[in-house]
Amino acid sequence: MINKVVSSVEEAVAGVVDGATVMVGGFGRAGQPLELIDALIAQGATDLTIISNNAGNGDVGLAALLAARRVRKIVCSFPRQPDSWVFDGLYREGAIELELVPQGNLAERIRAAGTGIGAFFSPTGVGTQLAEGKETREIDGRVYSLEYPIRADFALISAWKADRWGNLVYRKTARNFGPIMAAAATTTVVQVDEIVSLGSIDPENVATPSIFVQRVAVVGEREWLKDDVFVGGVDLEGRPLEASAGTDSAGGSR
Amino acid sequence: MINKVVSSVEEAVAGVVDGATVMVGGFGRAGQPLELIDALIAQGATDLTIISNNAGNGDVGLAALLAARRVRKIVCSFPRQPDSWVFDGLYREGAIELELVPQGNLAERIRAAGTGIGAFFSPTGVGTQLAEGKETREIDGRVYSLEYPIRADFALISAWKADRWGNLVYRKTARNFGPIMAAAATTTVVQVDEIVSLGSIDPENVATPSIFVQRVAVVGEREWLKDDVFVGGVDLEGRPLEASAGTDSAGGSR
Amino acid sequence: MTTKLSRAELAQRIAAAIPEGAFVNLGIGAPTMVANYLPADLEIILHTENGMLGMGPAPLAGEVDPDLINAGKQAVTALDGAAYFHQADSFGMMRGGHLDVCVLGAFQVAENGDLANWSTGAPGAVPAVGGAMDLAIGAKEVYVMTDLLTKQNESKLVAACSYPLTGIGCVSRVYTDHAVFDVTPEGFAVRELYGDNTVELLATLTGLRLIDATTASAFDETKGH
Amino acid sequence: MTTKLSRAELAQRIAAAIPEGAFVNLGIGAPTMVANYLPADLEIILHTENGMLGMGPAPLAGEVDPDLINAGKQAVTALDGAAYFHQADSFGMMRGGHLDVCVLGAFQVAENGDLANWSTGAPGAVPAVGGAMDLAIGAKEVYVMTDLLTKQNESKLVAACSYPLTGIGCVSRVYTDHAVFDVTPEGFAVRELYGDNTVELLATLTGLRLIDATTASAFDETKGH
Repeated sequence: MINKVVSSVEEAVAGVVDGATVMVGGFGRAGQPLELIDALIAQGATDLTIISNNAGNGDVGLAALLAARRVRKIVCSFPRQPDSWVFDGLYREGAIELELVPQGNLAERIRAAGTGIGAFFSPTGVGTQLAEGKETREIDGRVYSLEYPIRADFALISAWKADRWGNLVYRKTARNFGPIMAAAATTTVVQVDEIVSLGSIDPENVATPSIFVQRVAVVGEREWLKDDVFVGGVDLEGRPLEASAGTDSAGGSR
Repeated sequence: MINKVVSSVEEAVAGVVDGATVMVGGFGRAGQPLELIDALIAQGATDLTIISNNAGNGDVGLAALLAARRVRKIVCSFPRQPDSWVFDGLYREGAIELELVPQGNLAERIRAAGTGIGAFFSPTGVGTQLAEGKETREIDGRVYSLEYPIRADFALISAWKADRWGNLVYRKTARNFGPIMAAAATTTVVQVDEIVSLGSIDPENVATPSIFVQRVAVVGEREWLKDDVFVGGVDLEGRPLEASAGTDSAGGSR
Repeated sequence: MTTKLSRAELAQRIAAAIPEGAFVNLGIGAPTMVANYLPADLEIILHTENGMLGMGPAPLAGEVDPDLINAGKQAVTALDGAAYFHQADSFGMMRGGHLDVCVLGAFQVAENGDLANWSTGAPGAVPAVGGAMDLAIGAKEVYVMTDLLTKQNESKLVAACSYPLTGIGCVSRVYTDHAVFDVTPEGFAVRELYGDNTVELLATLTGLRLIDATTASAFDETKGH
Repeated sequence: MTTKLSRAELAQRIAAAIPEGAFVNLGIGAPTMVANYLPADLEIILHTENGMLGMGPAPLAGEVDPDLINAGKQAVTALDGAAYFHQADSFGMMRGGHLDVCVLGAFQVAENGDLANWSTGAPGAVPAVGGAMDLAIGAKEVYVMTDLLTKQNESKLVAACSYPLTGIGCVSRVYTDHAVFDVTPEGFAVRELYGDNTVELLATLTGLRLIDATTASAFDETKGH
């Protein structure tokens, strides 16, 4: 019987070695695999290269990994945010290397790794600083620059539900980088709210097929759900509203 | 109010001009938009270039369009099938031009058109007749050939259900080329069993988002379904079993 | 001092230029305000780069869903007819030219349509680009929403951008608090003037040679609605 | 005349070499038979290039669903745990190296692993390639299932393919009715012999220098199960 469900987040992140390249899912906080990142901090791997859209928010998750000085380099599209103080400090200090990639090129380069494309010509960024030094070519009257795949040793992603084969469904915009990162890493590790029985995910609705997933860890239901139904009552960071009284619950900015 | 639903298949295929490039969805008979093709035959456009995985089955659908001698050239991966006698005859007669493309390159070239990729390096076909004359390049120790997008003026596809914005869901392996062709054509025309009310397709499960669809025509429920539920009782060509007695209902081959 | 539109009036003006059925991406910052003025009786489908079509307004307090945010990482809702998809699909939509309109902020727009809106190039600043470059080259129409002048009274419309570029020749129209400019092969054409602004006055403020297209554009506007 | 395995025995032999949890694509034609011999107590996930993982056996008559077919355009079923996806995603799985094993038919396999299985190059024949080239270069292990000899008693294992190639250096192992051959940097290595076949006899039949790896492989097989 195939069973990719591991018994703990510790087991889920086992084997990440120093110097590894690790993709981290999420757009801001949505879909960020907080529990897996905490486990990775505890696991101790260092000198990591991280691929992620952002460079951490507040003091949790990816920001905490950065604060622990485990990250040598980050490849991302949007590190600077109102709550990216951890990254900002390290960057100004020269303690972290940054490769800035336009978001669509980041996504497509990750997809290229997962789908065996050697390189592709993208129109994004042409003529800007971020395409400096890249090979360019005019095709059908438009100029493109050549972009290479981005692959990783591990991908840490957050989904909503999984079955024991590793089929995944996500919730809303928390899907973001999950499906493409799952395909681009040698070992894809997923945290989910819940494991459901094999066959209970409609084959039409699988967002990440089992072939892309190696390990699944259950972290329990999110604060804003109750028995699969959205109940709200939290702020944008997922904290109960009473705990965050006085802040603008619908606010936030990239 | 947005309403992409047209009143007939005739209206759906209006505007296809002589010499147009037309994508036709389907893998064999599964997902082939038979009613739209019939309407295209009636409409009269000729000298067409067709992009499709196969080159027609039996005497219906794409095969009928070929038999009517409306197709100058076909771009496909697998024209030769036990029931491709229409294409075979035209090909031997020199009455149709064939561009043979490995299926994965065909799919990826169609996707490239829909996603604005100028060209991409594929490992498929390298060193074979089908990559002769193509630019090759070694990247990270592997040889790739450069593949260009395939776009079309029209895409004719078959889906299961649509809403009036044009969001689509498919059924099982009839999905095949639908989502990528929808994105690669200037005008995407879809035939569906049924129009459902806006909001009744779960946003998590939309297989082709509305942005890729221009026209939707309703053709009624398939023979093997009843009120959305599979009831069977047909052969592989969708004919009621009593009508096809004596043939192997589960047979067929590519 | 000439008459100027407020930020809200400008957002309203842009909203009125978007036809029913359009697929629209509103950049983070001021362009987000355009959503507040889209006519309630018209269906306009908003795309958010983080993976959604059919984005609706902000939720009520208590109904915030941390899994449902926009590109600016604000809580939003989903309309009937919405769809979710992953990042490669989302940016495929942009790059593939499927968006009808995007509205972006700007530091500078050049006469040839070059856009600078992601970096001032200041040394030591933490850079970030997000989806700006993809939007700039992807949408059929790239509208810029901006004040005409900086706080130092320098024109944001320029002969050539001095800030790092976001995209080359990508802007089709600039909505400013003073006037609306079309990017044309001959340079900026003034399409619409607000209050007591004149083409001559704008030429002085920008230091650019401007084409007067106010009559033609009034005609286009009528046709377009 | 040496002992030969029947087509069914060969399918059974290949099925036994596939470990639980493997993602497997069975090419159209004879390789499809392998599915009939996969152990019922092991979960092996079949991929079909037309857009599905978790393919199940043929349906009962009366239960044929024309929307649910395999690459050979035969009616199939879906197992619990199945997933459907479009063609670009399906071939992305192949090209991206996610399939553990594919089993293909062959006209010829060369010592260096070159495969010819899509065209005899006969003038006037209608060509067709389908997903053969993508499978050949995509799967981690490419197994060929074939008779060793053609009807004219010519060896399908050759020094160099004379038929048009499907893929270069892509085959890892050849299951024939006489023996199992591994493709190695030094040429074909006989891994397992059926019946009264010997390495010497196979060398005569194929006209190739063969490596005897029968002892080593027996050890590997034990380890692998």
